[in-house]
Amino acid sequence: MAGLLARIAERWNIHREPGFFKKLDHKWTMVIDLDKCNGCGACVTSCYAENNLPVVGKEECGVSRAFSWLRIERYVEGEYPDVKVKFIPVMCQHCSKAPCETGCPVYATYHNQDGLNVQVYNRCVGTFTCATYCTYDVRRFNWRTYKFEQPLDQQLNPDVSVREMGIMEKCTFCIQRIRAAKDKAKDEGKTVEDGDIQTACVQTCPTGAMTFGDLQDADSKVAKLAKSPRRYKLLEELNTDPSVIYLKRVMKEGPSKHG
Amino acid sequence: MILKSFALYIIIGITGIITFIIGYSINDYYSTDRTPVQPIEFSHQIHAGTNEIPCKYCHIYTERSRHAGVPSVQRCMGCHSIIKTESPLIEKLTSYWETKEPIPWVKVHNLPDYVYFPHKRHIRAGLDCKLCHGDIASMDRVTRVSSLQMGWCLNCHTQRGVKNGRDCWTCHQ
Amino acid sequence: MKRRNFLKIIGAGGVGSGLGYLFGKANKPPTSELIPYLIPPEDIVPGVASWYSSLCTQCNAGCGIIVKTMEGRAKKIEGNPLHPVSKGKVCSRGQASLQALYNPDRIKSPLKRTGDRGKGSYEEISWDEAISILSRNLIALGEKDENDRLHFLTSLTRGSLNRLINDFMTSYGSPNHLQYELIQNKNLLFANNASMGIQTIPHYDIANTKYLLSFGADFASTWLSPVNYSSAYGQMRQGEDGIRGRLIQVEPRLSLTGANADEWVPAKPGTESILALAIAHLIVKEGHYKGADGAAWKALLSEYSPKRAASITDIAEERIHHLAKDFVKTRPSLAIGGESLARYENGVSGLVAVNILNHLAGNIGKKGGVIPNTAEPLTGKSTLESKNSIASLAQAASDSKIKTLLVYNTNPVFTTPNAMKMKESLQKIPFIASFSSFMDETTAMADLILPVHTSLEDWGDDFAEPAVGYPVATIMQPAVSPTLNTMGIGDIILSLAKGVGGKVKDKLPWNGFSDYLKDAWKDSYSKNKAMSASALTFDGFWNELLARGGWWPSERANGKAVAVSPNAVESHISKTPSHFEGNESEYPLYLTTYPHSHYLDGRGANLPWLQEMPDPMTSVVWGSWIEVNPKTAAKMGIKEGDTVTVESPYGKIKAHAYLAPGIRPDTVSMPIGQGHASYGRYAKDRGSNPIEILPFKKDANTLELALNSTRVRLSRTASSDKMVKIEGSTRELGRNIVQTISPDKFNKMNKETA
Amino acid sequence: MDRSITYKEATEDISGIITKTGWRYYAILTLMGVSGVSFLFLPWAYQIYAGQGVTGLNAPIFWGLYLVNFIYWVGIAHAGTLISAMLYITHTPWRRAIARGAETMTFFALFLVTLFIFIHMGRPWNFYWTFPYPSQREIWTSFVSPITFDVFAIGTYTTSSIVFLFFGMIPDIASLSHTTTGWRKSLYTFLSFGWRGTDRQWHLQAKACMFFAAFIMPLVVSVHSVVSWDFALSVVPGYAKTIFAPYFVTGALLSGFAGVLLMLSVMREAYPVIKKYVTAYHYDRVTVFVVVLSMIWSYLTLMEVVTGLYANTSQEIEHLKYKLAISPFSYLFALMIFSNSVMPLLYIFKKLRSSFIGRFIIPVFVLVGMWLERFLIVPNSLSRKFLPWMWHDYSPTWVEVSITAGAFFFFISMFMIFIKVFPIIAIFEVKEDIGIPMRKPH
Amino acid sequence: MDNSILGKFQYVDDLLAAAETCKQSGYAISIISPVPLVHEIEHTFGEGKNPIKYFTGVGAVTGLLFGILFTIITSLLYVLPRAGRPIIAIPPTLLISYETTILFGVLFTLLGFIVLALVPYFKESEYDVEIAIDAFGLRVHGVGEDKFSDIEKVMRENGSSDVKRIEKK
Repeated sequence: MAGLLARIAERWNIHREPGFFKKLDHKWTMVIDLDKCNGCGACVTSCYAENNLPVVGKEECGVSRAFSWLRIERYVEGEYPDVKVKFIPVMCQHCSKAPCETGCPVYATYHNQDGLNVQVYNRCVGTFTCATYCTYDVRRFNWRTYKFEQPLDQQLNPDVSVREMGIMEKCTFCIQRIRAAKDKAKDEGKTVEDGDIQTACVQTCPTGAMTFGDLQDADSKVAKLAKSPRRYKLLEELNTDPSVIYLKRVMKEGPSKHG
Repeated sequence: MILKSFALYIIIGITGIITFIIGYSINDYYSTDRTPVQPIEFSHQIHAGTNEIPCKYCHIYTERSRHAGVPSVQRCMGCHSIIKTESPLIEKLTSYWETKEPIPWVKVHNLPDYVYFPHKRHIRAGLDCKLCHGDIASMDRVTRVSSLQMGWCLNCHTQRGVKNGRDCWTCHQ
Repeated sequence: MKRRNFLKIIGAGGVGSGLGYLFGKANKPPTSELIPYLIPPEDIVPGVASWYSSLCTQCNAGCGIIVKTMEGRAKKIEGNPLHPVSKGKVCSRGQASLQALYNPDRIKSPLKRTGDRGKGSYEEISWDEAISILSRNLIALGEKDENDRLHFLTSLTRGSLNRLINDFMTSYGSPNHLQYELIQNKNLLFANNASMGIQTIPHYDIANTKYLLSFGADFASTWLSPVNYSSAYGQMRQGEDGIRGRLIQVEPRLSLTGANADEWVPAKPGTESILALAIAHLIVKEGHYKGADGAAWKALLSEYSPKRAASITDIAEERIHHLAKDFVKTRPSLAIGGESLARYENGVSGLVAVNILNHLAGNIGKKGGVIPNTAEPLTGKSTLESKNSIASLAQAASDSKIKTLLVYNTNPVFTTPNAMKMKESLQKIPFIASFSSFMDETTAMADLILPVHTSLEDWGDDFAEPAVGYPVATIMQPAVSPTLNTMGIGDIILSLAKGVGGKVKDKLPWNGFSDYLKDAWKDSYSKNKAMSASALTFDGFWNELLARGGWWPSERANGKAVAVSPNAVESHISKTPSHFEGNESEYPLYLTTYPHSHYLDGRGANLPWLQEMPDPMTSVVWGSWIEVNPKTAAKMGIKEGDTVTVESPYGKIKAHAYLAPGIRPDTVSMPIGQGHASYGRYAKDRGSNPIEILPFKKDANTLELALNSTRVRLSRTASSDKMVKIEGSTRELGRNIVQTISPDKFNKMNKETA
Repeated sequence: MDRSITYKEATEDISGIITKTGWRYYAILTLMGVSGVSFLFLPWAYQIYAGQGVTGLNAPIFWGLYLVNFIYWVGIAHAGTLISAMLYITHTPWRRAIARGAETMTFFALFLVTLFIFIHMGRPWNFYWTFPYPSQREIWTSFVSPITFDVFAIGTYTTSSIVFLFFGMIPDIASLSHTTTGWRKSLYTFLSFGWRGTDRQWHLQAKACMFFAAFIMPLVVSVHSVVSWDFALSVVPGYAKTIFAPYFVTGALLSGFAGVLLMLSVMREAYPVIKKYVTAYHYDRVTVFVVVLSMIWSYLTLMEVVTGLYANTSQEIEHLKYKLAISPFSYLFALMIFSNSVMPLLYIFKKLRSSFIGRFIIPVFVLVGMWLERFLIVPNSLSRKFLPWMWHDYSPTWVEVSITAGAFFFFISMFMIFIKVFPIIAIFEVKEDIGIPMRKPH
Repeated sequence: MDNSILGKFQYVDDLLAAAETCKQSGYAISIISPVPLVHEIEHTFGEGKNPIKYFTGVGAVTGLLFGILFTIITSLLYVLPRAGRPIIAIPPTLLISYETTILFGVLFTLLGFIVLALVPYFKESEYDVEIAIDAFGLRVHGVGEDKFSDIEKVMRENGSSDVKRIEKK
């Protein structure tokens, strides 16, 4: 009896832990230097190619159903001739305190021990709650059965599911690449090292604005960049605790007569 | 009396529902073709059982890839251009080879598209093929012995204490 | 229980279970088949990716790529991390070349015209027949001794393919091989040659510069070598040394690069060269130039006083002073002149002015400046030599001087103004054969269509231009086996050579282009010391070449010293701003055009990824637009998304208005690339093509088309077509989404951490 | 209530509603049934086949008309339970004649609520995954999700409402089993479960009823607060409001009462005999509630706007701007205020309470106005979320509009079938209302 | 052998008077009415017993416990953390158990009512058309053959319009 009570107490303590994890296996993090990002959009196309994102066509784009998991937002300040333009790539921020995870009634989205915000396609029933709660509007929904015209379907990445109609999806931090790297490391009897994993967007970014890695690994590139005084997180005041860290754009403040 | 007639309809309704479920389950569990007829009556019993050819001799990608790999026609012909060439089954095989057509084997172990099962990881972890596929060497025609349902996978992952074995992204991505 | 009731229950049970069984059966997924390989390919493991290094041909930068293939199909393109141009990166267009390979609108086999020309009725023929039709045509020309009436029009080709085509044409006896690109760098080559005497495009060392003065060079999206320059841009901004380079963009319409600039100098269209010369004037006047020929420069630049320039360019005088001071004081600094400058009627003089600036500020040959390439390029022929232009080709065609035209990979019908009458000229050519993967507007005029491989299926090589201070060669090897009944362009020419016979066959005895390529490299290997030093045998060298994706020297030599002399440039600098057609009262707005960052000159418009990718500056997808300043629009009563008629003295088109604050109020701007009449389901009938309404204007020196050369007027009109843009609002409303930090703070911060 | 009505008369009147059916009834029922199927179920089938893409939903606006209808019908459902439960506990006499009708509305409204949850799902064929049940997948449901709260709250509410409704009908069904013939007799006999009307049964019935009422009372508050938490638990500007629970509950009651009023008025016109039992007195009482609720609602609406303004964050301000001025549906806000705050005030004039305006016009306005309230909250808030880049508009498509309209037709046809099977006015309670025949004054 | 007499009354006062007389004579009585006479009967005979409350109480407690345990245990069966919240999250547990308390309370009350008030009367069929509409019945149980006329008399005296004898085998 006493043993049982002790076990219950132990369980209770473990599972009352906020966030549950005492220590994550990894804390995958992306650092995006907004001063380097020039808004070219190579990352977006790369994401389309890697993650089997369907092309939805003009009509669907017109009602804001474009499928990009990653988008580049452009903010404009001022009027001619004092125009300032700022770019920011926004994808799923893999929040540690993700609002979307609260919403899902069927555990189709949750947080795993790699610090990732998981979306399980085959569990999703499509209640839209996660997307409504998402403060970054990064979730995308399969409004229809999107077709990949023959033979464009031959390009589809076999490591990523092709999602059926009625399912919510979002950026996965290229989980297939993370898993492949872990798989390879395991074959070689090592652990994953910094730089082994590059998500599709990070890999292709021509200006090198994006970096991906494990924040828990103190020697990793992201850990060093994350210490930059320029760091900030998007909509930090909402306390979602994102895994994407932005580095501030360097830009003159106020109106720029002479720049 | 009136009560009885209503009760009767209710009983009939309930019977209908229950038998519907039973019928569905019968179809699901017993009538599923777990032992499909293959285009060529290939016998694992002869190859793997009697002749003791190791699995990985034909399923060559098992240790290297997600897929175990169904042997190519060339690999079949590698032996059967010499061995037992006059058998009618081998003649069937030879006709495939000569018309340059692949053999349309029927999948016995079929997973949905959203399940990523890497053979490599499981084999490298030292698991025996039999664990999931059963004693293939004694099967004349291959039968699926495991349910291949999620609960079945989870059960093994939990018992063996696979690291992150219950994380959804381990199998679905 | 009564028997009847019992039977009822039994009946219900039977029906229930039967239905359940059937429902279960209907619900079951169909059995799938397991198809084995007949013969397993050696290097393919199902489920495991193999990577091939190759070359990206979506633009002319010559980026090295690696292609991920699985089960024999191309899945993903990434930059070749070893390659000095791409540095492991690749742009949107490069990514999308997968969709060119697997495009549903590719021409699937050789086609012969059956109906009237341009009506699109073709029949499928075999390759043998196709080659024999073409070779019979060439033999017939030869018999009539009209060999020089054969013209070969290609896109910019470098390397072995270019040599092969030249070999073919010379041995056949025709000098008429024309390389034509709408987005050309001939003006730049000419200007560099005229001012500095170098015949290649030098390396602009953006990575190490601290002050980049860009005259309309949109290197973030299209200029010369966007991937290389973007990566350099990243390094310039946040390089290792901790000092942030500055970018100043001079252009009437804020381009993507301009959007990233610290300062935007919206000079009036056509006056940028005057601004450059005014800065040069100040540098000399204030004694920053220490060269011996200072007096000559002073005399040459005397009339470009800032005061006069200010009135012409609409840039305040003190701002010009400021620019000049910063440009000469910040070390190292660099001035570059880009497309929008080169596309004026006096494009060459603008580029010359930029070279003068670099010379006067002492940027040539310095790290972080202009670095001329060290060695001669690996390829023999320079593109500069060609005296022809697309205009002269059109002229020749309309004079009926062309009997047979071969077109490869270029689309002049789409990329030339209506005023040039390209289509009408082509009608006069008796026989046109097109080597193309897609039914573009020019191919639709052809009598014979020979579908070629896309770059992922073909062999080839390329010598990047601009190189990176030293020559870079890239090898293109097939990543997948051909998916359709197509042939490589090199193979077609070689089999054509066989078909034509005679001298041509003797000159080109190879069986396939891969052999030709290998022999060409064998030749280079034996001649080039650095190459022969890198590997013991040619086979070893070749395997290494294929594995690495190309060849480039392992160490860099110093660039040769070049200088700009006042005498050389005197005849090339212009005293007045570039001319725009149409008078100001009738046509109040300048029209500038620019290559769309995804479709380039229109060649990317058939790739669905690129169509769906929002334009970086407007977020418009699946269509084209015209950028109008909100103030101008308000005056004319135009609202965002309205359809307007854009009318120049040479025609009119419809476009949707996009209200962009980043454009001069007296200017409107349109992207090139949409408005295809054919070119597949994704490109056809989307948006409009601004080239149609341009005048037929040429640069005096290079005979290249001037694209920024007309004024237009706008009027509202109705249209059922809607502009589709992705953006909701672009105003941040103080929400601190993109947070900023001032450069001063940044520098202070850097000092503290260092 | 007219005390001169005899018990016999009452019984005959009310069972007459059930048994006497004219051709007009069949005509209207057919019309409504066919409309219900063709406006609700056919478009839904099309939507299941073609996907949610046939709706006007898009990237930031994932919740549209279906969610609006969902909350709306939960709201309509509320008056029934409030009238029967709260007024039962307080022994309010005038509830008796109208409680059954109100409870019936609750029942069918909840049916539609459940339907709308499934309609709004992306993969409705997997709806059962939202219920916690043991399966080989070992996976249950996430209890932190407000949607799971909904499943439990609405599940409980539906069950309790059905129990309460049918439980209250047992004495009437038993009495009907004696006065009817044919299949009705069989059905009623079966459903009366052995009700005899003995003193012990009445005693236990009264006690059980009191317990049910006591249980359902807190549900009235809890269900709609839980529904409001679907929104209030997010951080979306316009959703994340602490005021939402009382706001939604008040709104629900207001719309529910309006629904009851309209239902009674229509019933009275269709079956003039009901006028004997539902009199101006009932209108008088119910409309007082409507006025009070409308005033509370107006206050809360004001607070909703004012707290937003007072917060003075860009998010709140932009949201309000959009809702009140920019949105393509912003003009509806004025209509909403007019319908919900101004129109019910007319009930202050006693003459209007049971006039045609009071019986028909005002309830219709309130019903429309309350629908608008939900419509203005649900999609509009999503149109102005945190990142301005993703600001987009929403406009419903014909599928959504048709399903919305179809729900009303379906509701009416279900109701029409119901009144032909079960007494829409509680017979025994009406009799109680008439007064127990005592020889001497009690 | 239960012989009983059913008398129908027009007025409740009459019925109650007759009932009181019978009850004082030691007979078991039941009053059958088309409307609840709870208040009137209580007035005459005092408050009756209410065994349903036990069902309700048990139901509510069961519901509460079920809600708490079900929520906690199912979240522990497949641990999937969400949004940084603890696996055993208290607010949802409270909310769910609140709902299940009500649900179980209602269902158990219904069960109690069925068991206590409906089931025992399944086989009785003296429910009469008139009583279903506007008459009040008084049934006196266990009346011997000999006492029949006495009871009938009492009823008639108190204003019963119709008295009949019910025999059951």
